[in-house]
Amino acid sequence: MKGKKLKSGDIENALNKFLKDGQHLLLGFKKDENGVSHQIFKGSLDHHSLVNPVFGANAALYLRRLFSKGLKVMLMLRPCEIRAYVELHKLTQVEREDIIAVSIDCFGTVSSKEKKDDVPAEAGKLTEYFKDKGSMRWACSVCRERRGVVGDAGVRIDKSGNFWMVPYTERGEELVSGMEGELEEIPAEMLIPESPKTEKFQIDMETFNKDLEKCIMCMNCRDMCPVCYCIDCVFNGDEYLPKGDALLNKVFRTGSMQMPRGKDLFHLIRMYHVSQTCVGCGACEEACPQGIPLTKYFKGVSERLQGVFSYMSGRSFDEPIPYVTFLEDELKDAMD
Amino acid sequence: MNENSFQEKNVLVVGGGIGGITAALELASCGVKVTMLEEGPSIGGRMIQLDKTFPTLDCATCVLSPKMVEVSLEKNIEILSWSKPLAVKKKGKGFQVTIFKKTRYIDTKKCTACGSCSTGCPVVMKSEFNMNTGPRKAVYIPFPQAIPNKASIDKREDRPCKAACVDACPIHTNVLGYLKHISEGRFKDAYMLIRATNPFPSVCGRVCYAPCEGVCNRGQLDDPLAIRDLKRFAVDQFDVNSLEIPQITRTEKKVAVIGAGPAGLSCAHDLAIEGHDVTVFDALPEPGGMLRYAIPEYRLPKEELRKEIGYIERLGVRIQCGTEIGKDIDLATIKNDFDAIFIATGAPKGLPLGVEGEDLSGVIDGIRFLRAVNSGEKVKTGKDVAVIGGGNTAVDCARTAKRLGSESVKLIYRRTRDEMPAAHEEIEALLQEGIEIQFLTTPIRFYGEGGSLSGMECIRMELGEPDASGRRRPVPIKGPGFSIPVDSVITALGQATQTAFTEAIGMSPAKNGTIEIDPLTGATGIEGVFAGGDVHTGPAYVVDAIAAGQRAARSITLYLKGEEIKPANARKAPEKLSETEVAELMKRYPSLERIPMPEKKVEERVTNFGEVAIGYSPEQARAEASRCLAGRIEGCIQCGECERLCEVGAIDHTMRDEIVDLEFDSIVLAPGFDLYDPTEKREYGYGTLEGVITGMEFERLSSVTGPTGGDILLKGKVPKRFYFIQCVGSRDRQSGARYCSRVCCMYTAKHINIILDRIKEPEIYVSYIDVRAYGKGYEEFYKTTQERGAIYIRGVPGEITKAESGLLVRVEDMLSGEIREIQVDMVILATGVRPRKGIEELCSIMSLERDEYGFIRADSINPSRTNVEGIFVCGMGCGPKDIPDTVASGGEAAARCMEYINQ
Amino acid sequence: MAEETSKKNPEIVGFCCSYCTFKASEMAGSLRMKYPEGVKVIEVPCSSRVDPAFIIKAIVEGADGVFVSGCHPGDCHFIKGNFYTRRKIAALKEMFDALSMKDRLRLFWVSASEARRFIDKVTSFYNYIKEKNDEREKA
Amino acid sequence: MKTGIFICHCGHNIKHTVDVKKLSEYFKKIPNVTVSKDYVFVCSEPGQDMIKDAIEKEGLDRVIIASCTPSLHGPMFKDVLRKSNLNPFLLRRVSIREHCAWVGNDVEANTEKAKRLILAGLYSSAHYVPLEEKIVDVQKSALVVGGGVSGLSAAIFLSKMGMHVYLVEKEAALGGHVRILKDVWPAGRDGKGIVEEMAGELEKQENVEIFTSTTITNFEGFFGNYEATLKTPEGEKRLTVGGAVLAIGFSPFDPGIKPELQYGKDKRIITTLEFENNSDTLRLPEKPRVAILHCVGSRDEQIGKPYCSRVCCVNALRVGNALKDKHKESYVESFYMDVRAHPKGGEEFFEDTQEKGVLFTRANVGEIIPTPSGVVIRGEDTLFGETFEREFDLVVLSIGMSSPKDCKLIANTFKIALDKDNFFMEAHIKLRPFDTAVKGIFIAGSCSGPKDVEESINHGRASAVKLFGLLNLGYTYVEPFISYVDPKRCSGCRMCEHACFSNAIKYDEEKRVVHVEEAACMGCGLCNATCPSSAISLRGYIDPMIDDEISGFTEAI
Repeated sequence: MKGKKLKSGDIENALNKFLKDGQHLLLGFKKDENGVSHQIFKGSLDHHSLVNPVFGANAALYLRRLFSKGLKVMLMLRPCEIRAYVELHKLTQVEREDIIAVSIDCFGTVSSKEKKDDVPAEAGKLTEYFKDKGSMRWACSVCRERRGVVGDAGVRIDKSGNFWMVPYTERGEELVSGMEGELEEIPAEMLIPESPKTEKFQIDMETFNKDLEKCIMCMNCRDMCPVCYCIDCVFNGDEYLPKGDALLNKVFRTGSMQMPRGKDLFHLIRMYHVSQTCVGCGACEEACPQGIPLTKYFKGVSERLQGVFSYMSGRSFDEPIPYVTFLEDELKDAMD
Repeated sequence: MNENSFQEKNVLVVGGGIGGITAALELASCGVKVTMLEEGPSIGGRMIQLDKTFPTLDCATCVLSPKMVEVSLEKNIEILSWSKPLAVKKKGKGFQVTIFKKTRYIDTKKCTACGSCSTGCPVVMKSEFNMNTGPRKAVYIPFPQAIPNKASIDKREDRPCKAACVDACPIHTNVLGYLKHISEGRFKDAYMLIRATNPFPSVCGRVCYAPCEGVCNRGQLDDPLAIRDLKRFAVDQFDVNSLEIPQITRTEKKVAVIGAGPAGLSCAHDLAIEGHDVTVFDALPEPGGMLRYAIPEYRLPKEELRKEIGYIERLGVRIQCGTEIGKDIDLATIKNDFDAIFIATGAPKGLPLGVEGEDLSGVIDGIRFLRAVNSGEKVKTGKDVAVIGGGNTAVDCARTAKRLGSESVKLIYRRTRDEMPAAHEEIEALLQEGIEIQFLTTPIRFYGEGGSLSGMECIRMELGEPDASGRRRPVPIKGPGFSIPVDSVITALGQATQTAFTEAIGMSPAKNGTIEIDPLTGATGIEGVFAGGDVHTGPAYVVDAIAAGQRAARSITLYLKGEEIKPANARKAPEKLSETEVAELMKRYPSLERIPMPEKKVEERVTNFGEVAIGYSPEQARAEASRCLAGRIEGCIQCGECERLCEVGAIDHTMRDEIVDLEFDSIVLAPGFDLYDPTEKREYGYGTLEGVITGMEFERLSSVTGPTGGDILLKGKVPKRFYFIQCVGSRDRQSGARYCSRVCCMYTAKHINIILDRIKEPEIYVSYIDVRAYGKGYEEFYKTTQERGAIYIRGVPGEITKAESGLLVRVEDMLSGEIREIQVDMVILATGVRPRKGIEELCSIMSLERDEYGFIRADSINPSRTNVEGIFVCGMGCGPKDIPDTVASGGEAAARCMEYINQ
Repeated sequence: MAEETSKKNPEIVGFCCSYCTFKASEMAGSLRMKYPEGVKVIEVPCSSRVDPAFIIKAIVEGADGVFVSGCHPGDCHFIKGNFYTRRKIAALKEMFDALSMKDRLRLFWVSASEARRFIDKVTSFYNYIKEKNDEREKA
Repeated sequence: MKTGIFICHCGHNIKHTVDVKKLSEYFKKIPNVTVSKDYVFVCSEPGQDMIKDAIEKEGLDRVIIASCTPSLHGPMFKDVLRKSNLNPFLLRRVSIREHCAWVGNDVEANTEKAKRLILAGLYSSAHYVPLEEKIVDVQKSALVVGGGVSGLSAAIFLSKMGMHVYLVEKEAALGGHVRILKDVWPAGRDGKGIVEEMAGELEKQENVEIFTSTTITNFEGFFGNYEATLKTPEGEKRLTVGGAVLAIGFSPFDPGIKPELQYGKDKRIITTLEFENNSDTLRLPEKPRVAILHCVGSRDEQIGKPYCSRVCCVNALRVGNALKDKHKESYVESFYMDVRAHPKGGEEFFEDTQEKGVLFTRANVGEIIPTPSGVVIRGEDTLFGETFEREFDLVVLSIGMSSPKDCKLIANTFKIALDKDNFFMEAHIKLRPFDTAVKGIFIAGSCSGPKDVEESINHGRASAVKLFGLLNLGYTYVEPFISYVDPKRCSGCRMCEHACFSNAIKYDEEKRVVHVEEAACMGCGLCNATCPSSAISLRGYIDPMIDDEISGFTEAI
């Protein structure tokens, strides 16, 4: 794999060059006294940061239904955000045209809930930080892909702290070609290694029910999920929730009863709906006011389901979402 | 929207197989009115008989039955089943066709295809749908997906006899039905059929006076059938206690039955099945009435009776014995507590003789005498016993007395033998047992000393004018009487009713003590109160009592439903055969003697109360039953069981075949095919060796709708070793077919795969000349078949013989040149295709040319065109085709036909 | 939920495509073959109509087992439907497996003539579930 | 809502193992149930009347009939509703016979099961709405692709039936491969004659347009109104057609693919086709020695042609015959695996050919070595298990049929599927051999697998009549059980569109939502099950119906 080794400033210059055209925007991170946050830059960079040590929401959330009319948008985001973007694109929720998605090596993040001021926003320091103090979000600790290897191009960091810009698609090459330096083979060993395989997620309904006792059906998890893209969710209607007269009906026949609880349905069905597109970013858990360990379930389950079709959400633009295609000769053991 | 220009056009499609179906559907989709003729009961042709289809192995039913349903729903298609063309006339551009419509004897508008008719039908025939490998009834629906899904009755000829037996029987027992069952060895079915109308088979099988035998039409040829004894036989084959209780829906209505005799219990039985809550009251300690207390053990073992009553109790009937109405309970109270009452108290009282000295000890009335004996009391009779009377009771008394050890027993009767009301065979038995009868004699006085009998004085009689009963009245001869020394006398001069208790609810019995009712419904003057049996008729026969009970039960149910109480429709009186009919039948059915009922030897029987009649052996029973004229015919015997079972009254034996003339603009023929009958190929032993079957038979064997429900079985065991022989009756001059049948190679491969799917480690061999897997996916199918382990041997077997285990196939393997001897369990002959039977006729009425083999001639550039303009042919009618080709040619024929009528 | 139902006999909900499996179930009926009353089927035009949400709903509402059944792959009346079914159900099974209730969902192919196969499939499923429930009872 | 429930005893069939009385009583108490009755035969005339006047008197708006399985008596009960002016789609059948009474013995359990089944019916029918069969206008015109015997037969039929027909042939002349056949077996006529006769018949019709040397560049739209773009010598041409028959035939197998055959390297090695064309110009000795090789390019897995080409055995026989007729003294030997003389008269033809003296040797041909004196064939006789080596003056390769060259192109243009051998795939190999997954597109002749002349002619008309049946009224009924989209709910993710294999769903770039081409929808419901927000639903099987049916079973509500 070839890429360009960047001297300090190269990226900034490149991006500024990109932004000069007023029609061009950059979605990335901004760092100032109140910390790091998502920012859309127009015209020129200002307090731009490549790293965002705190996870609040997945930026892909903002991309939904983004059909850039003639203007160019560059994404400089975490791998999980870029992967979500790729999925949304497959779902026609984002236009591919005019978007350049660049993923940046990620060191893991701290939960916005326990946001601390002492979290460094520099690549090198973060690793140290997580090593001795600071707690990394569970989602990040088990992240499938923290390397900037998805999207059109990636920003990688080698062992000695140099930044590399690596193109993955034509669009990426276009971007890279506009930068200083020559393409050269990138080092095999990088600072962020390939994530270790996490073992198969396994749990039982008892634990599931216990974990979900706290759920109050606020549905924040759904609203903050980057790939829960439906304009009108089935759970907005009364389809899956108990209906008045039907309920009376039942009482009529069988006497007093406990009100059916919609939440098992809600979570299980949502779990299936996002099973192939979930990128395991943990935005749902971030959003949950009750602190329910949702990532555990959604990431765990979706990884297994993607495994069935050796699919990985956001890995490539060309893999179709498994549910809309098939092979005549597959899944022999699916039948009982 | 423009108009459909073809609505006025009519096309005739002959044949309801896949070819015809395709053609018909295509034509209908073009807006043409289609009439589809199908010779059989259902469309679907050969394909619906198949289990699976090659090369995809998807099942024939899956792919075809939706099409069949489509046909039945298509407004432009009318299906005429059981129909075929008789004559065709050219009429302008079109044709006038005379069509023969065989009747189903079923009103298809009413028939709901519920299938209850078949369950009861006693006539079992071979199922054409199963290639005669399994049974079907004479009234039947060929298979579950049949279209039209209606029953039809397979009636080949009219019943030779008049079934007078059924008409004569007060409860209309389906005599010909159960005789048919017995003659074919279905004894349990026979029993169930009897049971259907009779709650006391074991009783009637023994002591019925069998009016049926009296009128049996065979009796006009030689001897009447031994109907009662055969009933007895059927009964003996089956244990009532193993009879299961039907599902009963309760009505919460309460009915009281007074009297636990045959009338009362029959009524209770029927009411219980209707779901009513029945209580039976009886004065005596045990139920059964006269059956229990009058008929001696040697004629009717009490155990049998108990079983029958036991079943009635299992139906939920409460029997309250030792309760005399009017004494223990008042009838009025019962009337309050119950919704309806049935009075069947019978005629329990013996009539007195009314002569001097009747009160002497040693003189006893017969009914009391029998009751005492049957109750197991120690009854003493003297040395010399005289029994007065000539009825069955008298005979019973005499024979009983004999069994009680009296040295001499006499029967004293005032008329002659001819006037004796007792059953003929009873009198015979009596005489055999050494009891003498003194005719034209009447006692006028009993005498004795010390209050105990020592003799009786009698006078002679002679016969005068006939009396009311039609018998000649006995009149005393002037002159001195004479005396007979006896030490006990049993009087059996008839019985009377006891009906005083009914006055409690304001009934007024007739002078003779009987209760007046409407004989057809059993209704008395008082609402909700019914009566029947001896209490109405005076002493009569068991079966009459049962009939009375059933009539009442029917009326009571109507009454409780609040419906009008009307009698069941009456049956015709028993008919006799005319002289000419008799003569005619004599020719057809050579005389056969009735097989007598085996009985115990006299010396054995007079010493004890063991049953006299032993009963038929199965062989005797089958032989005797097969004398029944009705049973001699093919197909429906018109026993009327289906009519009884069909709740929508769809059965109509008066229907007749029809012949109609219809006009059509064009005709499409899809006559289909038959399969070569390999019997003539002796070397293969088809029909002689067990285990040699044809491909089509295998097809049925492996099909879930087939005789084994889809299990591949040979003599009940799963065969492991199979040998398939291809080109049987194809590519073979001797069998008259040089042509290749085009399907056998592949259906063999299909069968092999079916076996491989269903049977573990089978051994499979195939003899072939060339494997012609020409169609799409066929070659691949053939390859996998080989890969799955079927051994293909190039060469035709010389012969098949019986081996110590299974069959031995001798074949020369042309590839290795060696002669092989292979032992297998089953040999399947891939029989070739033949023109459909009756195709000559079809062609001649349409003046169509046929090719050398008899297929309809068509040319290869205009594949469905025949020599007659406007008549088109498709499918196997013009030569062997597989299903895809048949479908294609069906479409082609439809297209040509459209072109023709569009000109 | 499951806890309640485990006391009584298993409830099995089946989704059958109307062209193959439902036909088979019809035939099973007309041939008077027997299977447990706990088994109830819903007719759908094609097995591909079965939304995994239905299955989840049935389970959550207390069904002890759910099966989906259609034409054999390749025989689909709609030509390709059941290939998609196979993917969806395979995925859902994986999900159930993760939640340790894989054995409560089954997928099988039964063509219209395979009445016997239908009986075997549903009966063995039923018995399996029953065993499981009884075990849970004991525990 | 006013629901009427009618429970059938079916004589004893149901009553025997289900307590029907209990059921009818039970449902009397259920909300929304206006009438609940049980009757001995609901399907009998009095039964139907009972329903009719319940509808009229009680003003029912739902009818539930619990009886035999829906496929029985279905249309009849629908009529009952129709006759009482109630939309027939408000009828719900519940099978308590095949699926309850007949499959269980325990009365109590059966009754409970029947109860649940009817409940399910009750709940799901609550979501029923009146439905109508839709009518869609269609073009009474057809596109026929391919001018071989299949295409011609199709075109002739359609034009004779008054349809406007566009026949497209990529070659300059009509007639396909039959045109070059010397004598067509078994007709015994020359191919040219046959096809010209057919072409003549076609040209007589006035409503026909024939485009030769023309190809199809684009085909879009949906059933009844397709848009086809042709590339004709005169330039591009656009047409609207109701449907199309594809009869693009086959390509002869190219023996060059198997170098061991030496084909092309030596002019003494020719194909059956070449033999046909220049049998007269062939220079052969007085007593020619001729070898005929069967199954060249068929039943041959190595070169990916595992299938049997169905016609080549007969072709080989024809060659043998021709030679024997021409040169009595010739030595003709046929090397075969199986002789598949299956067509009508084929077997006789085979026998006669043998009688004429053509030798048939069941053999594996090993190699072919051209030498100056002749072409040597080495091989193994599989009957006698011995090897042989013989010299011939001429070797005729009986070549098989391969899928047409442009099959992939056409398949993509018409969005239809190819089978593993790259022939067109039929909807059902047996009962729908002409249909494709796409409504209104039919396939005929050898393009769906090797066929002989007769079969191809059969196919031509058979597929044409199907198309005609769909188009002849100028409109077509679309049954109501098809999908529809709720645009307010649709997020435009196009999952349904990608999944739908009958191309019935189209995406609107402007509104960014999908809609259903009703004429094309087959009603499988895959889209419904694929859409996470149920924005697309299958009429008659919408989610709430099935959800509540489940609830009826589980008694959750």
